[in-house]
Amino acid sequence: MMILPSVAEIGPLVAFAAILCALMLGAAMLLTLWRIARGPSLPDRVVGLDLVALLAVSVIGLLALVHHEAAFLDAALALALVAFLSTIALARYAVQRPRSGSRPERPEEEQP
Amino acid sequence: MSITLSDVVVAFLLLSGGFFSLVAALGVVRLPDVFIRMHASTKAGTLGGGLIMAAVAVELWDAGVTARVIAIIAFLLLTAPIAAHIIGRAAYRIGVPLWEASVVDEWRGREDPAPPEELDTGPQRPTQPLPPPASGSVQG
Amino acid sequence: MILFMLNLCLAVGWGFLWSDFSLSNLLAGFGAGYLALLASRPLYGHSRYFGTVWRALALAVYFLWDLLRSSIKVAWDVVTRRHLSRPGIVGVPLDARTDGEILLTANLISLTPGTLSLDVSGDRKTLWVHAMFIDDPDTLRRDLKNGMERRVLEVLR
Amino acid sequence: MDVLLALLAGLLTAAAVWLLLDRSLVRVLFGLALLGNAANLVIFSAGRLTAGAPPIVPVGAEAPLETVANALPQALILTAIVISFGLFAFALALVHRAHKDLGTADIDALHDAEPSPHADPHHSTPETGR
Amino acid sequence: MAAAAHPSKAPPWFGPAFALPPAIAALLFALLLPTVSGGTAHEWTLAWAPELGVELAFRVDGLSLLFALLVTGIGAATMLYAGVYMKEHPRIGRFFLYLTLFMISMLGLVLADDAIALFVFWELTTITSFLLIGFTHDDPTSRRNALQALLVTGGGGLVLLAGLLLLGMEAGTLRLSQMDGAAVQASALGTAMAVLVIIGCFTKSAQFPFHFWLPNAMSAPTPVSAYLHSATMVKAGVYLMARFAPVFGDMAVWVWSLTVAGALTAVIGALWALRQTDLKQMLAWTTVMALGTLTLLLAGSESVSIAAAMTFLVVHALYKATLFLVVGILDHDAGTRDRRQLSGLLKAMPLTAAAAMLAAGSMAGFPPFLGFIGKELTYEGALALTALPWLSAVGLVLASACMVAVAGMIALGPFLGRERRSVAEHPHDPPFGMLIGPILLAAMGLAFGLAPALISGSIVQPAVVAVMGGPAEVKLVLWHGVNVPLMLGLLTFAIGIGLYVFRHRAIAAVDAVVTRLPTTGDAVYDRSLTGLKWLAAAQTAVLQCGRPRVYLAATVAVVAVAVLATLVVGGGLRWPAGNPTPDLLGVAAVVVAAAGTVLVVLTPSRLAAIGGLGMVGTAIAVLFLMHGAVDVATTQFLVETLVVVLLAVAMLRLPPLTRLPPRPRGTAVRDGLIAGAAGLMVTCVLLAVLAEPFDRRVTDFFEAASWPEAYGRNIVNVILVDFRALDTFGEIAVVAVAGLGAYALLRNDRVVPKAPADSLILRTALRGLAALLLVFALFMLLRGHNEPGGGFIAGLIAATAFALVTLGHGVDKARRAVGATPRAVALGGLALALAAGLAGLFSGGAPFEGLWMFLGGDPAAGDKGTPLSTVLLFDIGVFLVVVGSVLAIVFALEEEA
Amino acid sequence: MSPAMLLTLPIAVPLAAAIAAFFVGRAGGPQAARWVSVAGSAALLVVSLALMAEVWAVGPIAAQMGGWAAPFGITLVADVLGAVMVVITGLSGLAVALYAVADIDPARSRLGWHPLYMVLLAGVSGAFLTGDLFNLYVWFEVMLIASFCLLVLGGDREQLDGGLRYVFLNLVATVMFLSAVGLLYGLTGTLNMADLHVALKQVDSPALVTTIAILFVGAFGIKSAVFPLFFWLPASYHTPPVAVSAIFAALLTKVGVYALIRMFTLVFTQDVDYTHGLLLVIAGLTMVTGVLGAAAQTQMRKILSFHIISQIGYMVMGLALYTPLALLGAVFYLVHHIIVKANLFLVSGVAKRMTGSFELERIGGLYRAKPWLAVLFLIPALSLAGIPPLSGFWAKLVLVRASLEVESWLIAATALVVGLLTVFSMSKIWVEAFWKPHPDGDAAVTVTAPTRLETVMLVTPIVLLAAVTVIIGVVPQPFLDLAARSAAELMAPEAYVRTVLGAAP
Ligand code: NA
Ligand code: NA
Repeated sequence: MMILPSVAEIGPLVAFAAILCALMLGAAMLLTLWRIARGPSLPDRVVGLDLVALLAVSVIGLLALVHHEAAFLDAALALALVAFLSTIALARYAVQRPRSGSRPERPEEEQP
Repeated sequence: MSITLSDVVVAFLLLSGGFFSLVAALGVVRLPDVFIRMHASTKAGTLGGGLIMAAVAVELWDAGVTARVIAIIAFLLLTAPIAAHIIGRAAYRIGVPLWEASVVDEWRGREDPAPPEELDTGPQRPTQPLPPPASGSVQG
Repeated sequence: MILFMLNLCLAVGWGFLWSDFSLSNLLAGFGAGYLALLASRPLYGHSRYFGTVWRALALAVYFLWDLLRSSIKVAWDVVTRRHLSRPGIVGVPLDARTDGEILLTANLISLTPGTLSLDVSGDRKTLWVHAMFIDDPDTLRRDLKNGMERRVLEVLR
Repeated sequence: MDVLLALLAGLLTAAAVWLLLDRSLVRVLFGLALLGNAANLVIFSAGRLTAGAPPIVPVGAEAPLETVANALPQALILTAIVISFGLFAFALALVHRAHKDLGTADIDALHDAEPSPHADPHHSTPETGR
Repeated sequence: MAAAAHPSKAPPWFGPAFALPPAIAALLFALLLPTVSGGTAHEWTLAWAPELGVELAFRVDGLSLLFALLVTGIGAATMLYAGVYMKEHPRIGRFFLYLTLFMISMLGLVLADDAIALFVFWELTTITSFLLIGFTHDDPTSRRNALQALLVTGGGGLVLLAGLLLLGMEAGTLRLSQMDGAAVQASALGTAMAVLVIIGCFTKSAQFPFHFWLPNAMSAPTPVSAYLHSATMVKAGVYLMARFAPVFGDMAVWVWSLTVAGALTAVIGALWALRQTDLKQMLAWTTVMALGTLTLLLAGSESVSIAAAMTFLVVHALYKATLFLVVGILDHDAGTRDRRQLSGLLKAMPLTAAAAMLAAGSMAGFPPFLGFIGKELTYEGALALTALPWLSAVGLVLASACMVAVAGMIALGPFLGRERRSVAEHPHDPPFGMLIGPILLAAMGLAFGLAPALISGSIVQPAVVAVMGGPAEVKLVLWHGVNVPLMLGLLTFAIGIGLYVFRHRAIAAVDAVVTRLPTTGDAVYDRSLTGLKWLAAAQTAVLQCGRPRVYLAATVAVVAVAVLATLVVGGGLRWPAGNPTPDLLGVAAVVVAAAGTVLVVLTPSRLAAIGGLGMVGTAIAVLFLMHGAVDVATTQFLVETLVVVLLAVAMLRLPPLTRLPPRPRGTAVRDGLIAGAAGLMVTCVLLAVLAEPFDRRVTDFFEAASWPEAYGRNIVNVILVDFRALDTFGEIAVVAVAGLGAYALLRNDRVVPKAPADSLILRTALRGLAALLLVFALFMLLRGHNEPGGGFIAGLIAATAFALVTLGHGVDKARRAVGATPRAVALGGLALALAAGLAGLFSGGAPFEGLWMFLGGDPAAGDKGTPLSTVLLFDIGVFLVVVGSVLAIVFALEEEA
Repeated sequence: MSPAMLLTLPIAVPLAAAIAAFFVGRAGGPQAARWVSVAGSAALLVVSLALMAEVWAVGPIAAQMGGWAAPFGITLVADVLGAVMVVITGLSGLAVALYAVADIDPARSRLGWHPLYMVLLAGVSGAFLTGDLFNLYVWFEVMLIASFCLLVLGGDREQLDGGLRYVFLNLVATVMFLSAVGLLYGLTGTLNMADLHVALKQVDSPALVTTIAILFVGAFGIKSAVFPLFFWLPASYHTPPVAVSAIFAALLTKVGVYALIRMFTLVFTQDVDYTHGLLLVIAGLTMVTGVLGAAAQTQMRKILSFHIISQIGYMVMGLALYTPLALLGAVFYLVHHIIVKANLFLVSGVAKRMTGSFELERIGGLYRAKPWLAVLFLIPALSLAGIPPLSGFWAKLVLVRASLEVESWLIAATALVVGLLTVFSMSKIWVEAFWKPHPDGDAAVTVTAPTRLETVMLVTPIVLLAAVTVIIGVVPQPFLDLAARSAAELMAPEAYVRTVLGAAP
């Protein structure tokens, strides 16, 4: 395995920093995943998801830097723009429950 | 290969960006309640993302790139607090408990009436984590 | 705002002059344009643009510094074994009236150390803020009002 | 890298199939979403991988100056992603509606289209076979 | 009651009108007698399916003519009779339609010279017979018997078809008259073909062990029984055996099958006839006997056997049709067919009795009826058989003796003895129309007996010539002199009269045998059907068990195992070199994707699963991105976001995952194995593909042509909107329809919008954010041809903007913001894309060929200027479809009660 | 008309009609859209006949979309098979559109039934005409999503449940297809089917090619509902409105069969012994399990649904035998079955309207009350059962002969036995629904539709399709000729390849 892609046009110091940054971002992703899996409340998971999107934007930034590819930033921009939407939707999902009567159940798997 | 000033700046930005991103994630994992966790993700996470973006801008040093980086950072700064607000009020409304070491909850008892849709939702929060009184008093 | 646009146009014109639209050159053009506008100040009547630029810059710097501080604080709390925080929710009375003022205030409070805006009351008079380090709620209230809200209102009003 | 992607595609497929075989229609939906991702990975890897290098013709050039990523699988995946999204949205709406009307999201509790022989009160032998 | 519903009876001209065509036909056929007996065969051919060598070929030789005369002659008599017999029936029109159709089919069958044409008519007789047996369909027994006849003869027909096809292949022709027996018999498939043809003939002509359907077919109205199930249709098998005698006649399998089955059938039919009380059943069993006799005789290779068969055919047709019609009269006018209740009708029905007795005389084989000649010939023919001549003769004697007794029971029983009043008030002879047929036919039995020359040279001999395939001498005479057949005939009378006199004891004896039989054909049929239904039910219970999870498991397992097995057994497993070398970020993305996958699978929380999905999607998007797929990654991010949003909106109403118990261990193991196999399949095949060299020429073309010929720098986008625009067009059709469909599924008359997020902060922020997103969307749309972006991405971003408005401000505001019904937007977009796609076509180019116009620009400097094109219009169409459909779904989900 | 026009219109016309139906429905009330469907499918029939005429006159024709030469762009191509399939699509589409005028209620119209129906026809036409494998996937999806919607539209409980069963199994098939396309592309670098024909000759990994071929068998096998991948079909086809059942029965599985035929004559002919041998086994088992499944049913539409499966077996058998005569049979069978099976479903719908149920137990008396319906049932039913002189007879005749010619005795026997069991099934419906008196008295057999117009609209398509069945049966030669030419083209695809790729490959 290579540490960085062979096309990298970056200096050694930047490369070193990029590797560390990549490791940190990867670790951050997995940690966040743990929180999403663990919960315990719905808002906890939503916080995790929100952070995942943010970390993904960072990852894309890192990729753009490593590859020297400005085009990648468009993906980051799009993600930054829309990730917000899913957070809003999920937060609303957390707060809204089915009206009593129509469906008895509520998201019982997560403790409030 | 020589190391330029720009390299130093980029490396610093990358490392600090990565560091704050990691801190955000650690915070989300380690901090005791959802409200406190949001402090970590909103602030450290946004800062981390912003720093990495700044590194990109410096490394690529191009007007188009900078414009995009600025747009991304601006967008993150605009949306992160709103997201935190939406999640936070949701958490409070559905009764996610505050950490037991919390010292004050002035909001309690002064919530706005829930909108009609939410009024007839299942059972309301059965217990409050904090004992009354909910005035501004500080508890030891 | 018109002056800001004019300033941007000057920056682009600078780019044409040099036939160089690199970032550095455009930034230089913006600076040169600002200076030119500043020099021809009387032409534009009583404009707040020149002060606003500086106040906005000051807000940005203040805010970024706060963001950095808050992140470091969080980092400290995260990496240490014990949670040292004394968290809680306090209500901050709002002077901000318009939607935009409230939004900006709430957002910036969220991004500063130890505080996170949870909600605005239905009567728009109270901002519910979650804070991590509460020694005295009233002190916190005062700090927030004098710090972030004041600066926001200065820029916007 | 392509080997890793092949392994990942396999893992995604296996997970998708596992979820599709679950009793809960909600998990079935999750399975569908994963399955689409797996297929996209298959197409992407099958078109061979190139590190970086988006397939864009630089301004001033008539064609890409260096080796760029294979554009065709990208176009195919784009089409497939959007189609999968349409299908997924439909499936979601269907599950939603079915849950509302049938009162369950448990696949094993569905008996309307194919009543089990024992449960069907009208099932008996017509005379033609006697 | 039925009559009340249909008050009009059939008019009196009905029967005669339908009898006229067959009568004319019979006359016309009679006109052919001289030439045909002179050895000429008339042919008439029409191409039908030349591709298959099938012709509508008809050929009138002696055999065909004999049958044609029977079919038309007896047909005319039957029609006449039925016109009166059925006149009260409300559906008499249908009856005559079927009967006429049958007659035409039967005529076609005996005249066809093309094997396939013959089969066509063969099947048509089966179908018309089915409709006629079930004519009294209110009666369950009729329905059941009709089905039985259909299945037995239909099944036999299919076997026959196989035989005919093989024969056509081996003989090199489908023309029956041109088939070379020697070639066929020399063929390796000779025996197979013979067996197939025999089975077909045996089922149709009710040979043991397929005989059981014929007596059951008696639930048809009597004219049908007389015509189809005695005189004509059941003889189709006999006809075909006669027809194929030149082809198969020398084969052992042919000779032995026909001999054994014929003899057995004859004896069984005769014995069973004895014990019937229903006169119609009795006649049916005698028909079985007669068919057996005919089959037996056709096994012969000597002309005397064949002559016997042909003569007996005529004999039987004449007397049996008569007797059926008589029984019909009794049923009709005396009210019953039970021989135990009929007696003393001579005075009331003298003409009927006369016809009955004339026919019975022929049936019993008394001189001077034609039946006598026939029987003598039969014995002679049997003794000339190749296989088991004496045994066959003994069997025939036994059967014929029974016939004597049966003739007595039919012709004497009902008419002689004490008159009974219990059955019908005033039994009387039927009207002329019903009597004319039986009397004529019976009289012919007598006339031909007295003057056999009337038929011997003109009818029987040409038929025998046709069957023998060569010259043959046939002489029908009443007096042969004293010979073995005469002795056997006398013996027959003796036994027969004895049987009649001691009929009660004889019947008891037969009954004793019958009740000890292990089974009957009828019972075997029933059991086969029950077995079939059991098998069907069992198979269906296993295969179509009603459990979707089993369906899916089976489907995936089958494909995975088949593919893996093919790959492994074929030795196709390969390990690629691994390209490009993985880097840290790539590995990290794969790990995150894997971790997300595991989370989706394991978590009991829906939200966590959605989170896992989001991570998988994001990680894969990152993988796409790091391999240069910017548009794909961007789209993936956007789609992933929308999926999460839709799930979150829909999930509000869906039950939690914890509601259901985890799958039991056995199921888990099964599902795990299947899932593993599926995953393994994907990985293995993909690895094998990756190990092969890759042909990049198509992509090379795209790279070279994208800018110079399609004026776009973003090759992916150029592929989407130009090189492969048709894909994109189909894809937006999918998206548009998904929008329509989700709307239709979720639409509810009672619209209950979900509450918006009710946040001042969000609402305020959205004012700017939504506008920002829309501007960004337009930007992505317009620049997509040259840089990442394009219609999809722009559409998804715009949809996101409106979705945000929906969440923050509610559906109503969002609807007002969009300004049009989302579905209309989507379909309008589709229309735009279609128009843009077809613009090229209608301006003389290819469909989806871009029409380009450049504003400004300096060709000399290589600057083409600002392009405007239908391609852009197409992309705008894509944009509108995506926006409209996504919003249709989002709004519908939001408003869904 | 130019080839490009002829090839594009069968897709564009129904799509334009779909768009028109949507807007007309919004402007002129939901019932106005019905006539757009009728007009659209009639127009499709007209353009498809023009296409057929052209193909018949000049041989295969092709059009390069966007003007990009094959194999770079997408090619639309019609040989006799493709053209015939489009014609049959137009014919059955028109018949069902007419029927739908009365059958589809205003509520379903309002929800967009007619636009969806036209999109379905467009998808089917696209699938028949495309010469590009990925584009085939796209048209499959167009067809699939439209079928999803039609299946559940306005759905009651049964429809929704059936819809779930249909949707999930078909989505799996779709993903299989997509993956298979991707893998084949990875192996050959091309998506153009004619180019694949050429390219696969140069690929030196027979095991892998065969493996991918089997993956295609799986994907198309699910679509065409062969054993043991057919579960989705009997689980769902009896649930939607009759018009939907009818068009599904006519076209959807046939697209799968078409795809199998195309792929396994044009692309995958490297290891015929293995691939086509496997197909032959599948064909036999499909015939038998399908017909036995039908024997176990007591509900008209379920019986008919299982018969689709068994009939698919015959078509696959024709492909699997892979001789000119067998392919002739397969093509003829395709045409015959589309017409007949659509008609049987339509008849079952009318029968249900008159008797109140599809359940054979609960109905009867049709023969006495509606003799014309009896005739209209008998024609397709007997044709399906292979009774001469109707279309199905020739279809079976050819296939049996083809199997005998290559001495595949077992499959020939299977085909014949299954034919008998089909007779059994059809006569079961006949006996129960037509002959047997209605359990509630024959007075319970009532009128067909509320208005006279609607009655006419219900019956017209049935008569139309029955007439076609009879015509094919009585005058088979033109149709056999067509099928023969198609079979010749399939056995020797060089002309097709040349037409698509231009110069000699
Ligand atoms: Na079908
Ligand atoms: Na069938």
